[in-house]
Amino acid sequence: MKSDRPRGRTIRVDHLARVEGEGGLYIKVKGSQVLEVKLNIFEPPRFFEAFLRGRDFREAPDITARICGICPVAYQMSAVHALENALGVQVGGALRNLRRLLYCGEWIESHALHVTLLHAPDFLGYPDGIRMAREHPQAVRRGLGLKKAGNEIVTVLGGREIHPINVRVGGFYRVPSRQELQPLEEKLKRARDAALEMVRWTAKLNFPELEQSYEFVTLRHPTEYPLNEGRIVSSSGLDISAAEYEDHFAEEQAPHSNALHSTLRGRAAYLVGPLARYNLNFERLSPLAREAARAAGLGPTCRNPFQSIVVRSVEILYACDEALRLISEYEPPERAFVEVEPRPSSGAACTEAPRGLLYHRYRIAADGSIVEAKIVPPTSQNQKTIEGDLLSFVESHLGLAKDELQASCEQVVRNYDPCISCATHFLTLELEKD
Amino acid sequence: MKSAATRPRRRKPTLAIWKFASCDGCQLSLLDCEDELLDLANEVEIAHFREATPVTLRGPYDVSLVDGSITTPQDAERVLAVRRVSKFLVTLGACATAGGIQALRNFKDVKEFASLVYARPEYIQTLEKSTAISSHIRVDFELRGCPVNKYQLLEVIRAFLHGRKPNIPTYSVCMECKRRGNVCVMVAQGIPCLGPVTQDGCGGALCPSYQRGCYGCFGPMETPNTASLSAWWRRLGARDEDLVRAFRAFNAGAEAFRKESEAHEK
Amino acid sequence: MIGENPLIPEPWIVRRVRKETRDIRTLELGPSRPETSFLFSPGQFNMLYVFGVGEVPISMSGQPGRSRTLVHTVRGVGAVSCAISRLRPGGVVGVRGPFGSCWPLEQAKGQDVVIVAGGIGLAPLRPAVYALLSARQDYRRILLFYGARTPRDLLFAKELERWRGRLDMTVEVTVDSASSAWRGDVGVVTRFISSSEFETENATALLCGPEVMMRFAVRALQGRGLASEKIYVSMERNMKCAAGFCGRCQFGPTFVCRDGPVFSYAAIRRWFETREI
Amino acid sequence: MGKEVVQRSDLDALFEALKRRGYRIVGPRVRDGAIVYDELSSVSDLPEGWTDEQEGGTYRLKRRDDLALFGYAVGPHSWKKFLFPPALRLWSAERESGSFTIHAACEETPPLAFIGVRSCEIHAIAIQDRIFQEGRYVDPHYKKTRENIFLLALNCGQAGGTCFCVSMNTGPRATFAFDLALTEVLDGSLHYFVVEAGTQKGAAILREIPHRPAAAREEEGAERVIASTAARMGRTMKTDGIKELLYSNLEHPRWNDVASRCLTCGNCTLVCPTCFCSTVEDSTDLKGEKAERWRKWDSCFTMDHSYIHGGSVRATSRSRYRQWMTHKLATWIDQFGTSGCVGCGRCITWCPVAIDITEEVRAIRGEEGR
Ligand SMILES: Cc1cc2nc3c(=O)[nH]c(=O)nc-3n(C[C@H](O)[C@H](O)[C@H](O)COP(=O)(O)OP(=O)(O)OC[C@H]3O[C@@H](n4cnc5c(N)ncnc54)[C@H](O)[C@@H]3O)c2cc1C
Ligand code: SF4
Ligand code: SF4
Ligand code: SF4
Repeated sequence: MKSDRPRGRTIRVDHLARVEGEGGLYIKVKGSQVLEVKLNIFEPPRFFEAFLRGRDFREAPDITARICGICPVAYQMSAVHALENALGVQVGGALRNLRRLLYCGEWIESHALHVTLLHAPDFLGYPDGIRMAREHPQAVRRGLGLKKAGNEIVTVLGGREIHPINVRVGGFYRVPSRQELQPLEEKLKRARDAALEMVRWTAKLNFPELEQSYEFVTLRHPTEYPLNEGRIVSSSGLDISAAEYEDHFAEEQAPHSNALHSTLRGRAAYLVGPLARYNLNFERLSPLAREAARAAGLGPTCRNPFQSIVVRSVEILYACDEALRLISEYEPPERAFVEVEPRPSSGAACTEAPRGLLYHRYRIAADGSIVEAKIVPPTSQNQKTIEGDLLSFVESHLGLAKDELQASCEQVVRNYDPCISCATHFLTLELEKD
Repeated sequence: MKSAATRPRRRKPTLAIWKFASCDGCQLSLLDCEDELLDLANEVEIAHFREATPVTLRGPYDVSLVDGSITTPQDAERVLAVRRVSKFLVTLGACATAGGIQALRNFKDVKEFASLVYARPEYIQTLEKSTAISSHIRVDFELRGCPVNKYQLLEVIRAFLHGRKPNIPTYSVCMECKRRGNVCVMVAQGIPCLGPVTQDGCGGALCPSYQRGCYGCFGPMETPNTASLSAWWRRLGARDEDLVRAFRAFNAGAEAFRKESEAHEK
Repeated sequence: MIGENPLIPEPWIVRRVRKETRDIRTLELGPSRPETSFLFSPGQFNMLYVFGVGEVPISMSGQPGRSRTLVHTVRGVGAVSCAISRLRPGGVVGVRGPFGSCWPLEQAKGQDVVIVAGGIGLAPLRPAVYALLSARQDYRRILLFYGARTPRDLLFAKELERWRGRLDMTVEVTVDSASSAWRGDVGVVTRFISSSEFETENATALLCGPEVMMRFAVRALQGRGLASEKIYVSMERNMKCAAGFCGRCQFGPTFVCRDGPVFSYAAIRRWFETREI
Repeated sequence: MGKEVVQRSDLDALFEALKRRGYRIVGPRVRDGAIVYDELSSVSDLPEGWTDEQEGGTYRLKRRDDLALFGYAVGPHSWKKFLFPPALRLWSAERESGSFTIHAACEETPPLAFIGVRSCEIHAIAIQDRIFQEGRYVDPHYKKTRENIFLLALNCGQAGGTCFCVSMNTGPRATFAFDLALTEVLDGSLHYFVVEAGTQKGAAILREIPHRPAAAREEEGAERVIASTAARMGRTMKTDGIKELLYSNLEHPRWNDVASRCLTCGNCTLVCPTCFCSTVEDSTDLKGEKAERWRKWDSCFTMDHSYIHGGSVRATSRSRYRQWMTHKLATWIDQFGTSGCVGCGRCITWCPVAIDITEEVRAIRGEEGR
């Protein structure tokens, strides 16, 4: 399945590699003008929102996890928060912290995978992480080690790294003892050192020039770097709760894609993910992570998408730091979960998936069955922005040789760590209203 | 099992990974083998693995790992091509072996469902049913799980490399639950559990180990007596709709589970 | 040869490999250690281990009494048996044994001996034939009835030919199906039982082959009036340890690894005649 | 030596004495809604004031209205998990210049003190002794662990809802193979143990802790406890002629009936203290330089158990249940000179669908009811 020979100035990548899921890329240039940029998603649709209807609300965390094998925890977290909001349940204290810890694990795992095996090879000129390992064994082993540390958190808390089984509406099925968490401590200390090195290492990569003026959208919490909670804020002054999300964001189906695009009503494309989080929450990072970011030459704002690799490394460092804090403060709660009783209600929530804002909304009936579900994953929110980036990148790099331009375009896409599996959960409910 | 060991070990065996409709989790399991990944890359030539590399070596491939179910006409074509270039073909996970969670569509009136869902259905092609790889092509080995257990995945690869029968049991989850010394959640707490009819393999009766009932993500065990288990679930308070949901989840398309779910549908 | 720990195999070295049929090989093994000495009785078996692949029960098929030579004949049907078949001279195989009961060659002295074998079942019987022939004067008639699927599947074809040439032994061979080039018998092996001459009051029968074949053979022998006590069958059951620990080879009240594989039919009749035991 | 009395408050001294001798103490404790056997660091780990209610397919932990330490019947675990572990590496091997070398696994297990072994369980251990160390071959791992056990028996003070040791002649009084045997007596404000030493080893431990000869009244108290347990068996099974009964009923229609209920999940076999079936798994590393063999608990309910090339011999669940029950109660007698069932009731309680061996026997006998 090789790329077709492009005619004239057409860049076409039939199958993007080193992204999660199946997607392609199509760019049409005439003279010095870019006519068309399409991020083509042909990962088959899987209709999650459709078949969530009629399922019991308690099944939502397990079912939605299956939207994405790369960030299942994010889906579980958004699902339980949305449902708890619907049912008026507060989950605080140690249970809340355990959820945060679990999420840290997924961030570390997912970011380390992207930085090491998917993104770094672009900068160093290798087709993939495994070939890169031949000449950069240390960097790859370090990345894999970090990934493993993240996975171990998820495994201890969730039972397994992919589609953990221990998350339920109201808390967990079983909470760990202190002794169970203890072995993680040593590993995370080592991981934290590795993350520091990773920040330094990524900072030394060569970054193409590209300063973009995005509208960044992220969660923001009064005291914490955002994971599970916060208001939705943007660099242009948006400040809303998750319940208001659909008043401000709209989705459209693009003809070339099996995913829906999300847009901010009345405004241009926007960006979610590490860059957005970092830029709007810099001061909430742990001192160690802030310092490492500064030392890596990142200011409190970073607008070059290529540098997202450094920002991801900083977030790994933060997540290790935060996980260590959470473990050291952990006291097992009396009960593993808060009792949740169904009633007719609806609720929404956003959490910060590794790739950015993940929105869930549910309406449930008296017997606990789901009447309506809506899910907006990060990649469908970023799709427009990715296309925008490609447009400006290609415009300013038309002088590049064709192969090089194509490779760079792919890299532009990978800057976002787009998760195409997520993007194709496919949305149904908006359409129904039409 | 035909294996790498049947021929002289001059060339490294080639490994290709293919993706159809899925969450990607099963092939990600390969990248989750952090300790073994680089060693594995020394023992086999990773010849096609889009999620990790754009490099594709020419087929035919000694081993193909196939993740995902068939849901579009294009994929139904593509999977035939995959079979043609694969000597030994292993399906990974519930999607590939039973149609996955997306097989829930198989129980709806699909035409109505489709027009309900799409604003512009002309852009999207999808088949009426999400089907297992084995309903399209011959499959040499099926690895269960939603997702697969990475240790089982490694075991299949190792077994293939050394001409061994993989140690992948087909008996119940209860076997491993008891070996681990778990207290049965169904007997001691009355929590409905699918363990007795579900195939072991998740790495130690995970759900019961975490104080919840098994929800069947490894699909039916070798001789599942679902009717008897359903009768007991009823005594524990399960209703028909609970039984339908329980059997109609990640392995909804697996024959034994499908039939049992249908038996409780009003 | 079994040492203190009956579960630990000892490496033996493949000396010679002989292709018997398209899926059957005979391996001659020699010990890797100078002190090893191995004695067995016809009918017994070893557990053979191929490094990293697994371990399976395989009967001795060679001449008894050669303490530093082991002969096994293996049909490749699955992972382990195929791995054994693929071994070449110089290859190494782990051996535990000998295990199990043996053919009643002592009790059969002074009697006619009727041997009925099907397929690979001739292998465990060959040591018995060797022993009978080397003490030929202790026995009366010796009859060997052998059936295979096709002429190409005939095991030990040359040896069969040689035995057939002997005046002091009756050898009848048949196949299930054959092309017109085959000049021998076609049909089930059991019909030789009714058509051959032996003294039913004073005969011992030794049977080894697929269970269905043995079932019919037993019926035919009983039809000729042979007492159940005089009929011996060699049974197969799944087997992991051969030491009576793993429980898998249970056959009714017996363990095939310990009480068998060779049983007097009288002792197991109830179980043999019931399905799925 | 006559019977002695040890006060409840002096039980700590017993634990201390065992620890001084290097024993790792294992015994009953509460975990996940049941009483399991696990490591104990002190007497306070015992399930003080707990009891259980057991029925077919049901087990519930309940509070007692006293502070008995052993006021419950047997739980899901049995001592076999220590003597015959659920998974054990038998050996490992390495390729070496064309050949390979095999290293027997010799994981050192520290000597174990079993606390609170019931009479039926002593019988079960004795049965497994026959399998693993009294036959033609000896399982070295079993033997090594077994010979270093300190066995503290407990004469049952409470019969479980599924117990039938009286029918099987295996309890409730411990009669052999123990180092020390206790009977727990709660009598108003008194809480003491009547202790009997069965070996020199037991007597020596007893000497290290506060004790005094039992008064006649105290001995009688203990006798009453045992007698009352014996009178309260939750189940019964008629065993006369049972071997012939099952041998002559291999085609009884009841096997079809039980097959419609049996899940072939294997729980009954794994909780049974005498079931000993195992499988082995041969494994290799990626390079194929190292190999291992592991032994794992198996069950006659799996298809693999009876697999021979071409298919499983016992393909139907009918034949698998028949194999199990016929083995337990009949063929075992021919194999080992004893029944394979000690009447502990675990297979009844822990069968997820409450299949009851005593009821199945009655059905085969053509009898009704419990
Ligand atoms: C006492 C005895 C003597 C035997 N003698 C010979 C002989 O001389 N020559 C010969 O070719 N074969 C003999 N067999 C049969 C031989 O053991 C099987 O063909 C072999 O175990 C198949 O293993 P596999 O891994 O190749 O096949 P698979 O079909 O892949 O079997 C998988 C596993 O099942 C078990 N198994 C499968 N079939 C049998 C079987 N028939 N008996 C016991 N376990 C089985 C083994 O543990 C095996 O590893 C004998 C069997 C027994 C019990
Ligand atoms: S908890 Fe579930 S898997 Fe475990 S033994 Fe009970 S029924 Fe079986
Ligand atoms: S068969 Fe049942 S009652 Fe008898 S010893 Fe085993 S588990 Fe206990
Ligand atoms: S009798 Fe009960 S525990 Fe045993 S296999 Fe059948 S269902 Fe499982």
